[in-house]
Order: sequence, then C-alpha cells, then structure tokens
Amino acid sequence: MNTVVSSRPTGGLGDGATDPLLSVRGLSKTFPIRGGILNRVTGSVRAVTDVSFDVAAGETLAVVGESGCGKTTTGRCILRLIEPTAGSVTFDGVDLLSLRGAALRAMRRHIQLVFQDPYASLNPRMTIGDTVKEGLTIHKLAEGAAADRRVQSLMEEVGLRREWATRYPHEFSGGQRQRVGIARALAVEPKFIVLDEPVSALDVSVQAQVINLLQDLQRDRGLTYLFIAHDLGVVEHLATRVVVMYLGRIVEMATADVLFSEPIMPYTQALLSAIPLPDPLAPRDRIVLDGDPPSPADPPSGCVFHPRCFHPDKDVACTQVIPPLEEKGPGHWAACIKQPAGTSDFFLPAAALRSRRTAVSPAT
Amino acid sequence: MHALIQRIWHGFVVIALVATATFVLVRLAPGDPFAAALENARLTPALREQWRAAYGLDGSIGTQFAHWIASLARGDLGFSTSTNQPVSRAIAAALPNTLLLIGTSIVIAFMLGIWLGAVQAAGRGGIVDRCIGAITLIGNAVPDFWLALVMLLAGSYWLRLFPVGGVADLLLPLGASWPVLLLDRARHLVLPVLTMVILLVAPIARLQRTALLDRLGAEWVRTATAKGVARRTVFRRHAWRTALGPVVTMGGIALPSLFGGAVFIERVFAWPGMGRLAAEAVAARDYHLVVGCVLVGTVMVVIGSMLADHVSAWLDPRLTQDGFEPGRGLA
Amino acid sequence: MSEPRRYRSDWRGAVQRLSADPRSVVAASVLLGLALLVAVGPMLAPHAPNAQLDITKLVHVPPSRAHLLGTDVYSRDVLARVLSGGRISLLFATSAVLVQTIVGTCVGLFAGLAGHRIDAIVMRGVDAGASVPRVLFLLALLAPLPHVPLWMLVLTVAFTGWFVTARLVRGEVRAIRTTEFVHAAHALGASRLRIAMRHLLPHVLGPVLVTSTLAVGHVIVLEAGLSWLGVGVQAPQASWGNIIADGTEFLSIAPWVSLAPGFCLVAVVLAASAFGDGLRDALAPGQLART
Amino acid sequence: MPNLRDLRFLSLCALAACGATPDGTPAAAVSATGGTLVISTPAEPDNLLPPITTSISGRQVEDLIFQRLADIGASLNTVGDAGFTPNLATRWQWSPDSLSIAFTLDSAARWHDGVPVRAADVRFSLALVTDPRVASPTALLLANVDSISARDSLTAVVWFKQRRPDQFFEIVHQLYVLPEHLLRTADRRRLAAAPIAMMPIGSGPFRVARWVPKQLLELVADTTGGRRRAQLDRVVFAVAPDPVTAFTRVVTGEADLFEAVRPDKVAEVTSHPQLHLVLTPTLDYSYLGFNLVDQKTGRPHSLFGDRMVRRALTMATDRRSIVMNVYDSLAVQARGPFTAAQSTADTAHVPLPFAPDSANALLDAAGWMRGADSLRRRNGMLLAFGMLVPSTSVARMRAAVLLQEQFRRVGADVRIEGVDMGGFVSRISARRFDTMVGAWSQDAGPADVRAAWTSAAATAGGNNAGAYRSPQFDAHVDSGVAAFAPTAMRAHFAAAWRIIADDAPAIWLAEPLRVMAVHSRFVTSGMRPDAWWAGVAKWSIPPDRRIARDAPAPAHAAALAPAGASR
Amino acid sequence: MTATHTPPTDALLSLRDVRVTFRTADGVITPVDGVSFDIARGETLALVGESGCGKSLTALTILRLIDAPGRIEAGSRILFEGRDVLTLPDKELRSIRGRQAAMIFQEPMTALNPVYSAGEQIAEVVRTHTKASRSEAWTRAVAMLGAVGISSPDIRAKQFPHQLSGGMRQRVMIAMALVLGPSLLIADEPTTALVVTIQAQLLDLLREAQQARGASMLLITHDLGVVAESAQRVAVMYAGQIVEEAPVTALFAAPQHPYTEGLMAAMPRAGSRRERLTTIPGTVPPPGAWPLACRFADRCAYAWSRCTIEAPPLHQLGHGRTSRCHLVEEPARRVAAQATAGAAS
Repeated sequence: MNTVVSSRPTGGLGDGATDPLLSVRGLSKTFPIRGGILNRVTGSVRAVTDVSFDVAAGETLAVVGESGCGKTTTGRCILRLIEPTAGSVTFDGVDLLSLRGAALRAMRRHIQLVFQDPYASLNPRMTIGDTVKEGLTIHKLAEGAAADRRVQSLMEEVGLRREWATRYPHEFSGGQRQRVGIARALAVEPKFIVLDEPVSALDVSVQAQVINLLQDLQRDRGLTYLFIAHDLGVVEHLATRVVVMYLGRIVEMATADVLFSEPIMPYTQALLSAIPLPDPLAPRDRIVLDGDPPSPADPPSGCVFHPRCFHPDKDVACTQVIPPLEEKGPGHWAACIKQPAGTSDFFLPAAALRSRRTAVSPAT
Repeated sequence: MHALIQRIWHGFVVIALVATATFVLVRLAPGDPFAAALENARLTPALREQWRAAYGLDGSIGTQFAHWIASLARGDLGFSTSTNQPVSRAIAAALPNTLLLIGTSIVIAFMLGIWLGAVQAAGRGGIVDRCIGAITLIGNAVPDFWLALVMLLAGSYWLRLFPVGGVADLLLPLGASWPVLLLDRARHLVLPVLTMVILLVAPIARLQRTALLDRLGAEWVRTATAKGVARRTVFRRHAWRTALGPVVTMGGIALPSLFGGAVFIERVFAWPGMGRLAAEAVAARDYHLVVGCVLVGTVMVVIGSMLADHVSAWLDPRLTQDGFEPGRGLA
Repeated sequence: MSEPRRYRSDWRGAVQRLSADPRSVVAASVLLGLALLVAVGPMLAPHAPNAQLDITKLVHVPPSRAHLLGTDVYSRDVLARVLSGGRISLLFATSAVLVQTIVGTCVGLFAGLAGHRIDAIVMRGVDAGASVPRVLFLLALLAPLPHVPLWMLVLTVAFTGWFVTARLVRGEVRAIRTTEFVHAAHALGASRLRIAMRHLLPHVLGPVLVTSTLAVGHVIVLEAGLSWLGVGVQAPQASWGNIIADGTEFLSIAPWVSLAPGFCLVAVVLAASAFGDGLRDALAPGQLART
Repeated sequence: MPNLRDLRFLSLCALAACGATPDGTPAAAVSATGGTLVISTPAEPDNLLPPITTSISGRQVEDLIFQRLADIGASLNTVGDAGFTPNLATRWQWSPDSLSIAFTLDSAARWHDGVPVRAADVRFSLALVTDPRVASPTALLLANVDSISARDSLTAVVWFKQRRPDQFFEIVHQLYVLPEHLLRTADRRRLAAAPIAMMPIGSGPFRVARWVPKQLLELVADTTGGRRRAQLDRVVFAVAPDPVTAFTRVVTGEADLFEAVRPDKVAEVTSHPQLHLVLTPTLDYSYLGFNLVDQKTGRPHSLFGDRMVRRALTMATDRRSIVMNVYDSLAVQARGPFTAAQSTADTAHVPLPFAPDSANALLDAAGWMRGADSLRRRNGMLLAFGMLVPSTSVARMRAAVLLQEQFRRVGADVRIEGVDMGGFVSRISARRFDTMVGAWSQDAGPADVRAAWTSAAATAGGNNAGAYRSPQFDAHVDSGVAAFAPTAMRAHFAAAWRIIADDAPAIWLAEPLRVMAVHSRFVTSGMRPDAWWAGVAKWSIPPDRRIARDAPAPAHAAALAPAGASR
Repeated sequence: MTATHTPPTDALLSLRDVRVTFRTADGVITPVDGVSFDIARGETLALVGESGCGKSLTALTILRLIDAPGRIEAGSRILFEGRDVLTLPDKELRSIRGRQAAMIFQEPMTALNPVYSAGEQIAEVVRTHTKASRSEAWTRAVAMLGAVGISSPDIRAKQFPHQLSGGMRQRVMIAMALVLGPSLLIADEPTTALVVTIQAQLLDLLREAQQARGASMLLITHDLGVVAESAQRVAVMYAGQIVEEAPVTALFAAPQHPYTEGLMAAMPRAGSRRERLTTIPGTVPPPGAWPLACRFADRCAYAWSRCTIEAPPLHQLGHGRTSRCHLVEEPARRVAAQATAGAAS
C-alpha cells in the first residue's frame, strides 16, 4: 500500500557552504514493546524514522515539534545514549555509530548534552563542583588543584559563584542548576552541544538569562548547537536553521527566516499559529488542528499528518504515499506531495503569521 | 492477556526453580528417610538401603530427579515415607487447614490493619496514632513461637476459654449438626488466628497509614474536595480506596513469610497444616513430601501473589496497562 | 508549578533531619546503649556466661542480689548470659544483615544494569528464593548439620535474606538509570563501572539502609525462632534468641530466664524499626507545600 | 524450685499401687465396661504393620491391635516360658528336644473383620517377617526360628534351629500374628504403601476406628473376638507435636494421659487434683558414647582409643549431679548398659566414681598437660572433641551442656554438635563422631545387649557405634545369653558389666523413670517397664467417675463399625 | 472588548487581604501575603507570575483548599456572591465547590483519580450536588464530554485517565468543571502541561464555554501569550503579593511595575532575533527569603535606597490600574534610569 519514495536527499542538507560538522543520514530508532513469555518483543514504536540533516560548524540547528515527535530521541541517538536502529551519524569525519568502548567514551567529550530538566539532570548526591569536575576526571583533562581551578573558572563563566562548588543541587534554583548543567557540558571542551529543551522548565525571567548565556558561549567558544525545543519563540530567537518533526519524521527544514515567514507544511503553519502571542491587539485567525497527535506505536499510513491535515488539496494519495523530503525552494525542504517546488503561499492564513513577524515590541 | 500469560510463565519458572533447588537441598542433607524415627531401631543400613530402593529413593540425585520429574508429569508427587501415603494425599489433608488458618488470618489482619491504619492516618501524629503504632509494633517484635506459646497458655490453660490446639474437637460425634461443628471449628481457630493476626497486623497498618497519608496529599483528593464532595466521602472513596492497592500487593509478597510463620504456629497449636507437615517431613527426611510441600506452597504463593496483583490491578486500573508505555526514553 | 520527582537529597540533610526527630534519637540511643552494654557488660559481669555454678543447688534461683536476673536451669547467671548473648545476637544480626545487604545490593545492581534477558533470569531466581518460606529453608538446611558455627549461621541466614534487597536495588537502579543525571554521566563518557559506583550506588544506598535497619530486627527474631526449632546459635553459647527459646520451657516456674532477654530483644526490634522509619523519613522528606 | 525429693517416695507408692493391681482385680471386675482414654502424644506411629514399624509409638498401638502368641510376665523373665501368660495361644506344648513348640490357638479368636484366626496365619506371619523382600528389622531377632508349620487349623508348631534359653521369648514376643487373608497379595517390597499399613486389621482387643494423620488415631474396643473385651470403649491418641502443647492438653483435661512429663512439670501435675502422677521403671538408659576408632584411618581414636583417657573423663563427670539436674529425683544414675528392671541387672555393680583429682592425675599421666588457658594438650594437640547430640531431645541436650562444662573443668574443650534425629542417626551409622549422647531403649531379652556393645555389633551398620571390642565381654555376654540357669546368667552378666565398666567405652548417665500424668478416674494395671501400655485393655473407669467423653457415642460407633469391618 | 476597564462594582468574587501561612521547620512563611482583587461577572482575570509567587495558593484559598500545614490567616476575606467563603459552614462551602465555583488544575494526570473512569468522575459532581440518579448523572457526564469536544464520548467516559491522551484528560477536567454550569471557573495553568497545538484547542474551548455561560474565570498562568489572548484584566504577582493590576491592553501597552516590564522584555521576540535578551537579574527568591521592603528591589533595575527601606503600597493609578512601586510617586527616576541604560548600551 505504501508507495515508498526514498526520502533520503542526495546531499546538501545543510547550508551547503562548508563541510558539515555533523551529518545525520537515514537515522531511525525503533523501540521494542516487550511482553509475553520470555519478555519477547511483541511490537515496536517507530520513534524516529529516516531522519537526515547536516549541522554546519558554528550554527544553531533547531529541532522543533511537539512532545512525542522524536526530537529528543534524535538528539539522544546522535549522542549514542540511545542506540539508533538504522542510519549513520558522522561527526567531524568520524562515523560515531561505529565507535565502541573506550573510543566511544573518548569521543563523547566532543559532543555534549544539556538537559531539559535542571532538577533531574544533576545527581543530588554530588556537590555541583564534583558534577562539573566529573568530565575533567573521566577524560583526565585536569587533576587535583588544576581541576579545581578549572571548575571554578567554568562556574564563573556560566555565572555561578566559585564558592558554591561545595553545595548540593537542591540548594539552587532552576536557573542556577541549568547553569551547572551547562558548566558540566563545557568542562570537557566540546565542539558540539545538544541542547535538549534547555530553557523550557525555567521561569521567563530566568529563561532569558540562560538564553543569553548560551548565545555568549557560542560566540566565545565557537560552539555548534543542536537545539531541541517546542517553544517557537525561543527557537526563532536562537536558531539559524530549523527542522520541524512530526511523529518521528522531518516534515520541514529551512533557515529560520524562511521557515517562520514562509512555512510550507500545513503542520508547520498550524504550529506557528498556535503560539499565543503576548499582544492582546494582535489579530487571531488561528489554525486549530483537530484531535491529538497519533500514537507513534500506531502511526497513520502515508503522510503521517494526513488525519489532521487541512490542506485544501488533501486527497486519497496523502493516505497512501509517504511524502519524500524534497527541496521545495532553495534550502527549504519539506515533505508534502501537494506542494510543488517553488510555491509557498498556497492558502496560508497569512495574517496570523505576519502579525507574529511584525508584532510591535511593547514598552520600548 | 499477554501480561497474564507472562505472569503464569514467570510463576512456572519460579516453581520449577524452587522445586529443583529443594530437591537437591533435601537430598544433600545427611540422613535417611527410614532412620529418622528411632535411633536404635534394628534397621541396619543394609535394610534401609533396601527400603530406599523399594520406594525409588536410591541412585544418584540426577536419576532420582529424572524419575521424580517423570512421575510429576503424570501428576504423581511421589510417596511419602513418613506418613505412608501418596504425597498428594498428605498434602490434600494439610492444605485446607493451612489455607483456613492463613486465609482467616489474612482476612482479619487486613481488615484490622486497614482499619487501624486508617484510624492512624486520620489522627496523624496524635496520641491514638502513636499508641496504635507502638502496640502493633510490639506484637510484631515478639518471636512467633513465644507469642504462640503465651497465647496457648493464656487462652487455653489460664483462661480455659479455648481448646488446646487442633483443628477440631476430634471426639465430637460424626453426626454432629453443622452449627456445632462450625462453632467447634471457630473455637479452635481463635488462638492460632489471633497469634498470626498479631504478628501480621503491624506491617499492614503501617503500610496502610503511609499509603493513606500519601494519597491524602494527592492532587486528585484536592480535586474531589474542590468538586464539593464531603470530607468523609473523599477519605473513603478517593484516598482509602486507592491506598488499598499497595496493601494488597504487600499481602501477596508476605505470603511466604506467612507459610514460614505457620511452621511455628502450627506446631504450637497442633494444627495439621502445611507448615507442620513440611517441618516434620524435613525432620523425617521424607524427600518427596518436603519437595511436594515446598512445591505446593510455592504454587500457593505464586497464585496468591497473582491474585494480589489482580486485586490491586482491579483497585488501580493503571496496573492493567501493558505494552507500550509512553515516556520511556521517547521524546 | 510542580517539581518533578525529587530524589532523595544529600546525606548531610538526612543526618540533620534524623537528629531532629525525637523518635529516631530515642531509637538510636536505645540501640547504641544496648550495644555499649553488651560490649562492655560481659567484662563487668560477676560470672562467666557459661559457668555452671552448682547444678544441683543453684538451679533456677530467682533474681536476687547475688544473681540480679536469677539463674537458669544449668545454674548459670542469667545476667551474664543476657549480656554475652546480646553481644552474639547483635553481632549475628548486624553481620548477617551486612552480608545479605551486600549480596542483595550486588545482585540487584547487576540485574538492574544487565540486559532484559539476564535481568529476567536473575529476577526469576530472586522470585524463587523469595517465595520459599525462609524458616523452612533454614530448617532444612541447618537441622541436619552438626555444630553450625556462628559464621556459617550468619552466612546461611544472609543467603536466605538477600532477595528483598536485590529486588529493591534492582527496581531503584532500573528507575534511576533512565534519569537524566545518569544519561549526563554517560554522555560525559563515564564507564559503566563509574556510573554504577558514583551515580547509582549512592542512590540505592538510602533505601537499602532503611531496609537493612528493619532487617536487623527481623533477623534477631528469626534467630530466636530458629533456636526454638533447635537450629539457632549453638549451645552453650548464649544468644537472646536461644535464652528465650530455652526459657519458654520453664515459663511457668522460672519466667525470669526468658523475660530479660525477651525485653532486650523487643527493645532492639522496636528501636531498629523506629530508627528505620525515621531514616526513611529523613532520606525522603515529604515534599514541601508548593505554590 | 519444687523439691522433688518427696516425689521419690510418691513414685514408689505409685509403683507399688501399680504392682498391686494384677489381672482381673476385683475392682475391675465389678465395673462395667466403657469410657475413653485420650493419650496426648507428641509422636505418631510411622505405620501400624509390625514387620516394618520402627517407632515406639507404632509399637504402642500395635500392642493394642495385634496379638502375640503369649505375653511376657511382669518380671520380664525370658528364660523358658516362666511367667508368660497365654494370649492368642491358649496353651503350648514343648517337644522333648525343645526344638519345637506347638501353640494351640484360641478357637474363638477372630480378626476384626470377623474371619477366624488360624495357624496358617502364624505360619504366614513368620514367612512375611523373614521374607528378604520385606527387609524387616525383626527378621534378625527371629533368626533362631527355623520354620512354622500348621499342624491343624488351630495348632501352629514352631521349629527352632537351636535350643536357647530365650527361644520361647523370641517367638512369642517378637512375632505379632498377622492376617494372611489380607496381606497375602500385598507388595512385599513396599509394605508401607499398602493401605493396611495405615488401617490394620488385627485380632487384639482394640481395632483402628480411624487414623487422621497429624491429628489423632482412634481405637475402639473390638467385640468380634472370643477374648475378653477391653474394659474401655475407646483409646484415642491425640497428636500435638510440641511437648508443651501435648502436656497442656492433659492439665486442661482435654486428654487423660501424657507419658513423658518433664521433671519441672511434676509440681504442676500434682497441683491438679484430677491428675495422678504415675511412675514406672523403664528399660532405657542414656550414656555418653566414645568413638574408639578413628573413622578416617581405621586406627584407634587419637583420644578415645586410650582407655586411660576414657576412664579419666568418666571420673571427671559428676553423674549423680547431672542426673539430678536433668531428671531431679525421677531417674537414677545408670550403672552400665542395663537398667535395674531387667533380669540381667547387677544391682551390686558400682560404676567408676566421680573423682576429679584422679581424673586429672590420669590425664596428666596420659600425657595431656594443662596449658595456660587451663586446657590440656599433648604434643601440641588440644584435648578437644565433638559431642554429637540430637537437638530435638531436651534431656540429652541438657546432659550435653552439663557434661561439656564438667569436661572443661578437667581441661577438655568440647564442642556440642546439635543435629536433628535424622542427621544424628546418619552420623552414628557412618561412625562420624567423637562422642555422642545416646539413649538406648532396651528389649526385655538379655540378648539385647549384643546389639549395642559386642564386637558383632561393632561392624558397619551395627549399633555398637563406638566400636567397643572386648573378647572377654563378648564371651561373658554369650555365656549369659546361653545360660539356662538364672544364677549362671546373672553371674556372667555381672562379669560382663564389670569388664565394660572398667574399659569405659561410654559414660552411663541415667536410667530415667517413666513419669506419666494420668487422669485419676482410671484404674490402671499391668504397666510393664518395657511397655506401660501393655495392660491398657484391662484399664477401666468406675462408672461413678466417668465424664462426658466416657459416655458411649452410639452414632459415632455405628458410623464407624462398618467402615472398620469392611477393611 | 473595551480598551480600558473600570474596576467592577458587581464583583462575583472579591479577595481582600488574603494571607496564607505555612509552618515549616525554619519558621512561619507567608507565601500569600495580603492579596486582594475582584472578578466581575462574565469577566476573565488573569493572575500572572513565575513559580513560587503564590498564584496557585491564592487560587486554592478561594475554595478553602489549603491543606495543613498551610492555613488562611484571620483577617483574610473572600466574598463569593456576597458570602464570605472563609466563614461559611462546611456544608454550605461544599455546595459552592464544584457547583458554583469549579476548579481546573494544571496536571490532569495527577488531578484525576486514576482508579475511576472519566465518566464516573464527572458524574460524581452531578451526584454530589443534585438528586440525579446514577444513570442520569452518567448521561449528563457523557453529554458533557461530548460538549467539550471529545469524540465518541460514551466510550471515552468508560476509560480511565491513563487511557486518555493529555489533551483529553484536560478536557475531562474541563467537563467536570463545567457540568453544573458554575458561575466561576478557576483555571490553574490549564494548558501548561499540554503540547502547543492542543493548548490552542483548549484555550479556545475554555473561552467559548465561558462566554456561552456567562461565567467568570480566574485564569492562573505564567504565559503572557495566554494572558493576552484570554483575559480582560491581569493581576501580576511577585513574591506573594500583587504588584500590578490592569486591563489587559493597558498592561501590555505600558506595564507600570518594573517586574511586569522585565517579564515582557525578557520574552524572545521576532524583533530581537539573535540579539541579547533583556533579563531580570537574579532569581525568584523562595518564600521566607523575601526582601523586607520592596520584594523586587534586589532584582530591580530602578531600585534606589528607598526601595530597601520602605515597602511600597499598592498605588491606585486610575482606570483600574494599580502598581506596587515607588516609581508611581517618583516617575522621574524611571526616565532617568532608562536614559542611562540607553546611554550605556
């Protein structure tokens, strides 16, 4: 029933200017559902299906989507915290998925992770100094007093007082803990950091501080970010390019400017229009999707978005053909069979999106 | 459905492991099934060897185990050399008595423990809470056999209220009417059940208290209050009912120790049940009976814990869910 | 806003909370006091615990100035025996619990970290062990053996008691190993061993400590039961358990023999469980009110 | 502390009383039959088929449901047929050469199912017991019987291999007569598995009404046979595994008899007016046995191979005090491998004295010198040994703890090895012990001592586990057993006792009395030292003293009668 | 929608000087410290603030849902339809709860009892407050589920919370709140736990339901976007106090309190792309660690000496606006501070 069209682009999933720092090709992750006698695998959940993209050095690639769309799994697969089922991940010319044991552990210092939950991501039984120092110890980057000095300078770099090193996580606020998490990642001097919703658990006033910190660090250290988020406001602020995922697949990918102004996929449009705008005067012709996202254990056939899709041309083909990720415009990839290349404004409730772009900043 | 089949399979594996281990353990113990009764019987080792052969107890452990498994497959648990009957018959006589004892004790202990725990939770931190906690704990801290003996002496000897052990007055005429028989059975049950209840009630009350306090702090309890439901109803319907789950689960887990406690209580109260049967079989090196008892006991434990899981699943429908769990490593 | 599941906080805080809880302080004092008493007591006792003073004339002497707790059927001084028996009982219980805790923790850690298949196999074994009544198992194991030395008794009791700990540890490890701070350590390149020792072990230690504290009381009571069945600490070595067990025979004519050790035993069990409860509360403090 | 010294007097009175009620006393004759005896017991029979029964509790019941040809007298004489009273056989005729005896069976004797008892049954019984497939431990005791023939349906002729003083005792005492018609088809290799092992049909005064294992065994007076009906209607064995519970049943009145009252419970029994304390002598003695042979090497034991050490250790023990401590006044110090009640007893025999100084001197002389820790060593080896004890026996554990302390005083380090009965027996059989606290329940016959102490029993499987070997002792025992004249027999045994006492292969500890608590409504009689239950059929309850459970229970009896008869 | 909003005279709900205290190991803390506001009939008031500011606790006081060890201090008054909720006898209070004033909680997973089906939990409200029979209550529950946009409500009604998706669970909560047509809805972060597309659905649903029934709503949120879309008036809370109150358009047009101002400035916007965001320094202090005078002083860009000495009162600014800031009295300082900040950057 599925007319499988290869959705693997031939190349150039980045901005094409330079060789990408990280290149993901055909990444898939299937989680087994266990049950029955002997705990055998009785089913599976396709958390990530055939995901490909490039990340160039120094850029911030944002992966957005709602919870359950596979964005976190994608991040964890790149880090090898979850073993992908298929695909390849090349980092700086090294095939990450072929690494084993000590080589893998050594490689890990180049790719780090900052977590969403600042409460759960710190070991409550370790002082934050020890937490930050752990990476130094593991990779033997510094020892003894040198390590302590490094820890202190790292803490200051992320905006924590050096004398707090002996305190435990529960003595800190969420924002401070997230700074510890960042310091821990920075300690091993990575080139690449996966930021897994680093600010979504934080209060607004603190969120801005952390965003600024992340930006400063990127600038000062030349870091490359894979920024996983569901808050499009933050994404728009931080990202150079954006990947939109739905039910384990990439449905759209473009530079931030293009994506936020000319989204092609109905889903992306809905996502953008769903964001409540902090402006009581903004016009509200919102696209409200029907129903809930389907379960990844039982995804719809064809285009995974078709049951909720409001595209005027939606037809039976959408329920059968898995749409390939095609370059619809320059650097603008999308997976929709009803949207020929080169067109974008097909039925867009443009006002909603435009208003977003032009919202007047209050109190200035 | 899958979950049930898996539970049954797990139970089967557990039973098989226990049976094998017991079989080996009992047979490695020094002693002889026909030597334990009397030390100076003129039953020479040669004669004993002959008897062992007659009852299929000779040969290596491996061959014996193979024989045993083969007969087990035919539904035959072997012959009990200490009670001169098929193991199945010996167990069939003992099992109902133990089930009666343990069943009655569990029911009473759970009713009492759940009630006490509720009283404690309702008056949390108060004098009643502390007193109940202390008293039940003391009951729990006393050695089983000591409590049983004191109960026996107090109830049967000093107060002369209850018979000295046994399941029934054996001299009652066979044709006695059922109310008489029932009353007689109840009189015999009182002391052993009371002993077991005292030993059992503390952990139940404690768990119920903790679970209730936990549930009372749950958000759905606040939701119920916000709906306008009366305090008592909230307590009963929303907190108490949901707090039963862990207590029931504990009941399943506690079963082995109940059978263990039965070893003491059945001995003191001359209760012809599984605990006593097994302990006496161990002393008599009645291999087949020991293995049979442990096997049946384990089956009971497995069934009991499955039952407990079923009841707690019924109490908490979340537990019936199987298969895919969202949020397990998924974005 | 709700805080995500809070893991047990640091030890310092736990100790502070513990020392602020009067129940735990009393329990700890009782335990320490008794431990101190049985540690130095036997040196101060006027008689050796096994000395039979006069087996025809000084049998079952009621408590008096010469024998503060009376004498037993062998004309031995009960006070001396209770003190020396306490030493054995406490030593026995703590070492058995220590061993069973270590074994249970190791197996639990192993199963918790292992793959599905190995975990399933190990846990079925644990289920099997846990579903056999411990008393019966010990009876079958120990009754046929002549002179079971104390260390062997400790090992056999520990061997039949580690299942609960293993289950607990395995469950905790399974829960913790998917937490983000463990992922973080993993992402830093920490080895499995390092993760197990630095990140998992400190977390399971709390609940394990609670269970172990409670288990001390259980094991003391268990030893008493075993003594009554004739497979406990071997005569003439005293333990609270076997003094009580031997004394029950003379409960009506010489109640003092089993009452004194019985009192100590109940005190220890109560104190241990009170302390365990306190420890549990201290390690997992109730969540504070949230806004 | 109850002083039991007075009880010694009391016990003698009881003994006298029991001796003064011989068969058919006037008191029993006037009383009508009826009543129930409930015996509270911690132990239950292993089975009720005499050839394969090994437990004493089984023997007790079998004595009530089966018949022997004749019964041993109160004097326990085993020479010839003196003192024996007719039972199944109404009379017997010796052949001139004494190699055969013709027993004439009671023509009125019936099995409980109504079938008459025939001489063929007697012949069958011997064949069954001596059948190698049955592997009956009794077979050895009947080794001197060549065969039995049925001269006619009521005359069974027993043929012996040799003429021996105790040949009559052997055949009448060791052989229960079993029903051929019910056992003919039983699988002889697995007799215990036959249903009849649990519900036997005998010809004795009582028949089994029901046996509910672990609970009770109920016997009812049988009325089918021609013998005199038992006075009591019922005898119920109520089983309670814990001795405290079993005893409590008697003091609360739920049961009527408890046969093993512990000394410390005696005061309690006497405080209950409805209970009588009945003391009878026994044929039991307890001892600490030394293992004279090192099992590993087969050479003499490093400690107990030395007679001097054995004697020293014997003299180091204050046996009188030990007996006093364990049994109070309800036992006497054992003099040797015999008890006062049996015919071979030498009441003049004086055992090795309690003499700690001599003990110490002997040990010094044997080279075992005390060290700083007051323990003795020789060539660096500690005077240390294990003491194997069945942990389930309260009395023997007590003795062990007392002995251990006394040995310690002379510098020996003793390790008590408590083990359950199964383990104990297996260790003894395998000879894997240094010393052991044993107890021996003797048979009434003089030959019994052979099974325990002669060289013949020192071989593998024999009960002379310590492997004591003395040709002189063996010779005197053989001569004593073979002596037809009582005086000669006693002389030989007295010599044997002296030899074994001097060699000290064991420290004989106590000859306990049997201390029973019996409800006072019973008129008891015929309590023999080897079997207090022997006269139960003649026990009675005067009608005016009967209690509720003595009332006949017609419904009960009626319901059971067909069930019993059908088996 | 009117551009300006006068304080309601026909207040359905009035909170006056509501104070909540907790006894903790470190002493008594006051996480809600003198909160007052009114909600008119048919009006939606948004209560905005970051975590720990006391907004949820304030909501709980309205139906007296504060659990021990918390307590509502004497002197607090909560008038609902003219009656003081805090002095009502239990029975009358219960008749208000769920019937006249209903709550919607943030986490439907934990706020719904896991052992009862969705339908049962809705029917319980009906059964508690009306004499409806079991089957009538069930019918109403199913109908209500349909009304909140759940497809095949008769099947969903029989399902347990864990069998429903997050969005559906929150719809069940809403159905439970709406089933008896209450005049006040108290929604505590009703969409925070949900994914963006569902958030939008539910906000629409709530708005429609409220408007259809003419009910008032107290909407508690930290999301200024939600506020802008749903509320007519806004009260901003910081550290247990209301620091600013204003009609929604006025507030967004010109926030008066520095905290409100900071909050708005800190939000990433399209215009601020890849630039540094304006931040509020420091973090929200926990209850018990609040500065004594102005509680925002240590994070405030305008703060001067007065702010650490004198607690500012809630100044009335007219047009239904208030602000708890000394700047109201010394507005020149704001201009000066902005000028220096502008010069610096």
